[in-house]
Amino acid sequence: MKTFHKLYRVSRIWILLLIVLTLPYWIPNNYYLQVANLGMIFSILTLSLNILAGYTGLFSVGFIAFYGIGAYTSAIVVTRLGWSVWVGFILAGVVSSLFSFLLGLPTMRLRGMYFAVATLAFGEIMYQVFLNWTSITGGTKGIKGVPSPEFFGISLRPYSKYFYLILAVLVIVILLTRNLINSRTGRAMLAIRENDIAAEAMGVDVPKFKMIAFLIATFFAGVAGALYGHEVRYVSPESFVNAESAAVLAMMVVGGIGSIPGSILGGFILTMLPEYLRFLGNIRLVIYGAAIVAIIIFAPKGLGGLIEWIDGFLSGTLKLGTHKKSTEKVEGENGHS
Amino acid sequence: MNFFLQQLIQGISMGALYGLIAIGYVLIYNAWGVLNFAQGDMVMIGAFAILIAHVYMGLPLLIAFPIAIIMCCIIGFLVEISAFRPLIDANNTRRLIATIGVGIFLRNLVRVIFGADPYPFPSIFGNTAVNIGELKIIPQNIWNTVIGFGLVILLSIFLKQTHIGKSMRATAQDREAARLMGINVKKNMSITFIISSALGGFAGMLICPVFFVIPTLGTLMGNKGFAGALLGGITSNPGSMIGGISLGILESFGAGYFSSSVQAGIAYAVLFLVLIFLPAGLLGKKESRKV
Amino acid sequence: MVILETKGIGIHFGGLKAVSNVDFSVEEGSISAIIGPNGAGKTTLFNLIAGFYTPTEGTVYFKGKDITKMKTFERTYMGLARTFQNINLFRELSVMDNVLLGLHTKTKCDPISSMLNLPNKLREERESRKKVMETLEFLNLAHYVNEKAGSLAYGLQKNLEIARAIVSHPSVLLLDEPASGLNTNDLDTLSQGIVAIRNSGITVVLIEHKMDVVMSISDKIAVLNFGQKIADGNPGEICCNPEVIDAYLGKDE
Amino acid sequence: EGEPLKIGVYGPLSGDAAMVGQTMVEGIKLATKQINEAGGIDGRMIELVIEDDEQSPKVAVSAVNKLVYDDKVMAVIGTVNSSCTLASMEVTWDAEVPHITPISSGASITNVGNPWIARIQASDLLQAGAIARYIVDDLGIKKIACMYQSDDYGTGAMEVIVKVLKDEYGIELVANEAFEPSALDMTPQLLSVQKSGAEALIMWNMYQQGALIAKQARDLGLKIPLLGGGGLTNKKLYELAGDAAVGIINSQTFFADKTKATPSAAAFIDAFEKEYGKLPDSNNAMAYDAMMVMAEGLKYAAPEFKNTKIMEGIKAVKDLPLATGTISMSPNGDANRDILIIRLTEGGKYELAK
Amino acid sequence: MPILERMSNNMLKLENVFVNYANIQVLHGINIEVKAGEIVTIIGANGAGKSTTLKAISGLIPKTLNSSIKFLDEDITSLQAEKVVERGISLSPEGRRIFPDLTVTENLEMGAYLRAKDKEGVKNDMKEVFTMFPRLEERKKQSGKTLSGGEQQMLAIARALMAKPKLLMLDEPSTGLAPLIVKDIFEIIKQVNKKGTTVLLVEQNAKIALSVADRGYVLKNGNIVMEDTGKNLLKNELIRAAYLGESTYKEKKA
Ligand SMILES: Nc1ncnc2c1ncn2[C@@H]1O[C@H](COP(=O)(O)OP(=O)(O)OP(=O)(O)O)[C@@H](O)[C@H]1O
Ligand SMILES: Nc1ncnc2c1ncn2[C@@H]1O[C@H](COP(=O)(O)OP(=O)(O)OP(=O)(O)O)[C@@H](O)[C@H]1O
Ligand SMILES: CC(C)C[C@H](N)C(=O)O
Ligand SMILES: [Mg+2]
Ligand SMILES: [Mg+2]
Repeated sequence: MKTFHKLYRVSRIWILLLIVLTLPYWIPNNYYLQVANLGMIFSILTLSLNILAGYTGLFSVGFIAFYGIGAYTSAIVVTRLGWSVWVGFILAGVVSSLFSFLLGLPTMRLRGMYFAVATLAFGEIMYQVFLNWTSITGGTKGIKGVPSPEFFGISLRPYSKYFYLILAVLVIVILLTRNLINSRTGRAMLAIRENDIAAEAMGVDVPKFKMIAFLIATFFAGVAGALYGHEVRYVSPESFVNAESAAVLAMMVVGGIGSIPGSILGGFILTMLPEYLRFLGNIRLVIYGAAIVAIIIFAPKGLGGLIEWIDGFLSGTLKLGTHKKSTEKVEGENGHS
Repeated sequence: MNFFLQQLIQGISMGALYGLIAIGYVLIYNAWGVLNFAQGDMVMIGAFAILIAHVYMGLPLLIAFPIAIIMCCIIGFLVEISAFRPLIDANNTRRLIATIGVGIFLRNLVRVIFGADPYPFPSIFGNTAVNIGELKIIPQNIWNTVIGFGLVILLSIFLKQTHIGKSMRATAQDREAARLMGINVKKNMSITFIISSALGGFAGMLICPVFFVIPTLGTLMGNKGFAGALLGGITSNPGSMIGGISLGILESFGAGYFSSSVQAGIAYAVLFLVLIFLPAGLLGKKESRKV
Repeated sequence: MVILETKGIGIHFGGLKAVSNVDFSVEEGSISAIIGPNGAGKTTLFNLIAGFYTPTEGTVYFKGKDITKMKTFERTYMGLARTFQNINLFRELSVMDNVLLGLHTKTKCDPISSMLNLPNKLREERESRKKVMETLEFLNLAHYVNEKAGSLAYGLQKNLEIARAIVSHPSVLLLDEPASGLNTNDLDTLSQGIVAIRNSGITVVLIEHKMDVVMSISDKIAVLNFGQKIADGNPGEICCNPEVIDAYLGKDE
Repeated sequence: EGEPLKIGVYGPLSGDAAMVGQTMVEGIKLATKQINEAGGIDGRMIELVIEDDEQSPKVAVSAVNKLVYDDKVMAVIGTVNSSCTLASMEVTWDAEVPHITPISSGASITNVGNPWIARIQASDLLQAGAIARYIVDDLGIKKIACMYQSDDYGTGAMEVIVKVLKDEYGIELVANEAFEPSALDMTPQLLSVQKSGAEALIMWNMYQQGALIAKQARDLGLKIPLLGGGGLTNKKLYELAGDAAVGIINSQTFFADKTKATPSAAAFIDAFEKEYGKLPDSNNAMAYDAMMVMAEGLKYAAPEFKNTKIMEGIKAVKDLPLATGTISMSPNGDANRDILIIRLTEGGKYELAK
Repeated sequence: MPILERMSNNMLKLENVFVNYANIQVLHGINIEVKAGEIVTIIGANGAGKSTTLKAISGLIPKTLNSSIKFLDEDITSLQAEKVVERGISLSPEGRRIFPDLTVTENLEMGAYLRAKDKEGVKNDMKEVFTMFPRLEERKKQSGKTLSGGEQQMLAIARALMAKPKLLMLDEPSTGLAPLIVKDIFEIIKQVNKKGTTVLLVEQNAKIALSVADRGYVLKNGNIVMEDTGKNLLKNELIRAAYLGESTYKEKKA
């Protein structure tokens, strides 16, 4: 049994990597591939919301706006100015962060529900901007013909190639998020979530660190938006309605608040669920709603908690009664030194 | 001037409706600590309940109304025990998302049963506008305003003065301590949800002659009520009415005097500004902190 | 040398003068205590010093600087640390993380190198964790390093708050009732601990109702009643001051 | 007997436009039934695979991806909302799958140079222009107001109306008001229209909003002619607004009146009535025609059914008598269209206004 | 109540009570008895499980295995907290747990939640409580969270008294109180007890607790290690050394 645990611990990351990297060859066709791509894009988006809401406790109910800003930014600079798609990706993150900076200036001192609603209002306003600022956003007609990126002359247009691009971004975002959380900045964010009064007493400049979380989260969200725009190659306001913000929130909670594997799973599964339930027709959205409630009731730590539990079980580190997160940290520390 | 007054009247009567919906949010927020994103869908359920009672079952309005209210209460109760009660000790985030899930569920369930298309509903208070000078006032609007205000006053009294009202507030502040007082937290929860479902449903019944009965009614009116509740300061009952009416007037003037293409945007822009300059809304209490 | 001083400080809540016109000064390297009946304004005075409240009158000086208008976190950066009367831990975080947060002002790794795991971050993390373990050992908490702070018994939580406050080695430590909830038998250990903290170079200001602790370790005691300072002096002077006995101590049986 | 020919169909089967989506499916199913009963194409039956797009471009893309890659359909018919068609036709373009949109009217669909798309619906360019001209030429009204829903459909048409009135008649709108597609309260906009002294109101929106506008305008005592586009055509318009809707005039490609219909249209009306027990509306008809045009493409490509051949066949359709007229496809994918102007009368019946 | 009956009436009986927190066992089968009219105290070091014991009785946390808690001969082991209160047990919890946004008066009204019908009685009791804690009367319109620590503690005790319980459980009532008030509090406890309320008391200040208690239990690492009358425990050398911290303090003073 011990050797099994050991074997599992050593090999789990490689097995996972192998499966993920060869996924496009397992997936039966482009349709499933496209759904998988969309799922990964939403994983990135969920992960970034998690930085803001899960780790810093800043609930945002208008998060989709930043995804939209990213999608539009990249689409605009690439189609109108003819810039490289890669520049578009970066700019998508930067512009999205810029907006969050402007939004953050007045809203960083709002707490709880009030911040959430301010972002909701922002989301609605941005939707109106996408819709009505016709000269820039194309208004209701949107922006057509958004090109796919090229990589050393290879077009990433086929879903199977685009898959690797999204995967790479996802992996980078995962690593960055993980490192962030196990750092001074990340702890300051957690502290704000837990108890902002005590955080202040620890010397945490609360508005500043909220802002940092906001900037990082929206940067990733912007990049996710650009990934979306260049995949579907058509950007229009309907993709960024506020109902989508609620969907991303649901992905985060169903996945497990503050859990990285959870965010990935939540984004992925809640994107795929309605697709795979297609055969059920109209009833599928009823089931989707019920499934969200059921997961929240029966899996308090979300799907991520489940995964962590299984992982703990297989690797033999599942100590009854110890707090999972903290044990992870000590291991992590050993790993670094 | 006439145009101004007409827009004002329109704004107030829509606003009274928003206010009525907003109270439902306030009630649950006070008792439960989260916004109930399914509250708007109770408005929709109310509209369908009265549709069933009056149009399908053919009951006269005076009987159909109470029956529809009872239907709303039952549905509210069922939702509460199946989706919200198991989460009684869960943190706010999980409960918030559960309300989103419930909203999706209800909306689509109704859509599966009734289809996505609107149903007409006969006018309750008559169609002929009352003329005051050159102003035209639709009876429905007068009634909406009167009933809205009446309910807000009743509810405020209920929460401020009655025992159960206070215990609901206590429950929201500290569930465990509330149980130690002998407060039956579960029963309180149910009562809160039943009242708020009835209120939401009631709003739905009042608007269906004007706006038809349609599954998406909830999303739209829910958003307005929610914005109204926040404008008023989310914890305050009279505030919800004031917030709702402000929103109604703003929308109406926004469309009338600015560009109607940004009607929805204007409402949210104002909500945004209010949050920034009056973080606790129009009537909400400023949070004092003590360590 | 005076390290911390308030001059004519006061705050009103509505009509209530929770603290008014209090002059209070602390010598560097000393243990000072503030005592007084419940609701006398002791915690409020701490809040004024630490920047949680803005005074309606008066000035606060710290290390010779007027800090009245400074934000709380800036005061922490200057070396002012505190514990809370009603425990204010990060309940869902581990003991380790709680104390690591105490080092916030002493670390400086920026978000970018944090995300990229640059060597400066890794070094800082390693050193921080070492320091935390030392502090936890000093306060007998090392055993609980991976527990969630919220799941510790009340007394341990009080200790953890102290650990979190001293790990950064502040210049002045404000302790609000460190002994409340502690076993009578542990009071002594606490007293010794506070003395050790002082000996390590941290000036201590203490609010406490347990007279055993106050009288045995304080160099100076200030007494508040109804928001005003009614006496100050060394323990010997205070314990036989009739006004203090009347308002606060009661007659020894 | 060969394998069945799989044709993908997608439309808004849930969401606000669900009624139109279902209408579309009805028309397509009827056509399919007739084709199959007549022996199919080259002896092979047509089989439909139907998906929901929820009126969302994101979901539409997934739906078409599923049809194309998972169900491996030969060609695709759909959808209603122009934004969904625009997003999802990228997929068929990419996969080189013939695609006909029966109902989307957005002007830009056929002008982006996508060789794989064809359309039965009359572009908004035609419909909105026809209504604008009708008001000035036939009704003789010059004080005109416009209300439109703020999406492709409404905005696109509004732009055409403004341009036609200005360029051809030198007329400026006296009021021009937008509203959210989901809006329920139209009063603020209607009050502005009332204030402007307009003598006619063009509204470019779907039938639900049409009913709301008609009803609320009546309540406000605004008694001017209401006109609009094809989106208004639905029996629900009258059901919802009742008498307030009587007199509404709108543009159309099809009119279910057997007495005036061409033989092919009359045949369709008969068949439809027999199948569904009700009169077809224009969306039924356009969807039916879309399937019929698709069948032409298939016949042309038989027996190999190569994609390029099918598309060639679709575009080669010429003078084909169908439900919505005698159809000829143009190289850019649009069908030739005659715009009819119809009026809603007492009891919910339509009559030809022009 | 006649003395004899008081002492023999078994009011509360814990048998074999086990409690787990997320897989850590905290109570390992403890047995405690409280007779009607008694003041019983539980003393023990930090983390021994005292608060856990009170929470287990009040129904806030589930018990495992074949734990049994009987109150007035009724099995209340798996009763919900609000039902336990109905039976007549009320707890002033650790950490005070004041309703932060209710006023002092409203907090007290919540204490009397189950006596809502008895309007007169509640009014009178409110007056009585205010005479016990004049500070609270001064602060009566202030919201709970703005009270000072000690004021909150008084409110928590007062709130528990408002329930007029048969069994009053106090978790460290002297926490954060000024020395003068500490004396008052224990006076109040004695008074309340004289009027017929049975008291189960958890205290860090073991000396004072044992001096008012009829009997005491010593809890160590989740086990009851000693049980005796208050007087005897006070005299016990082991107890003096371990929980009263006597010797050291005296030495220093000298
Ligand atoms: N935010 C506030 N609003 C109103 N009154 C307040 C506020 N904060 C404190 N008070 C009042 O000011 C007085 C002083 O409170 P403070 O907490 O400083 O007392 P304390 O001396 O620390 O008492 P204790 O020993 O009980 O902790 C109290 O009577 C309290 O009710
Ligand atoms: N919510 C919880 N989750 C996990 N463990 C807990 C929890 N609450 C208490 N414990 C553990 O249970 C044990 C007993 O705690 P309890 O609070 O009952 O002790 P106590 O005797 O009241 O201590 P104190 O005198 O410090 O209040 C402690 O070791 C504590 O860490
Ligand atoms: C005529 C309508 C059904 C057209 C559709 N609403 C579109 O967006 O093109
Ligand atoms: Mg204090
Ligand atoms: Mg305890």
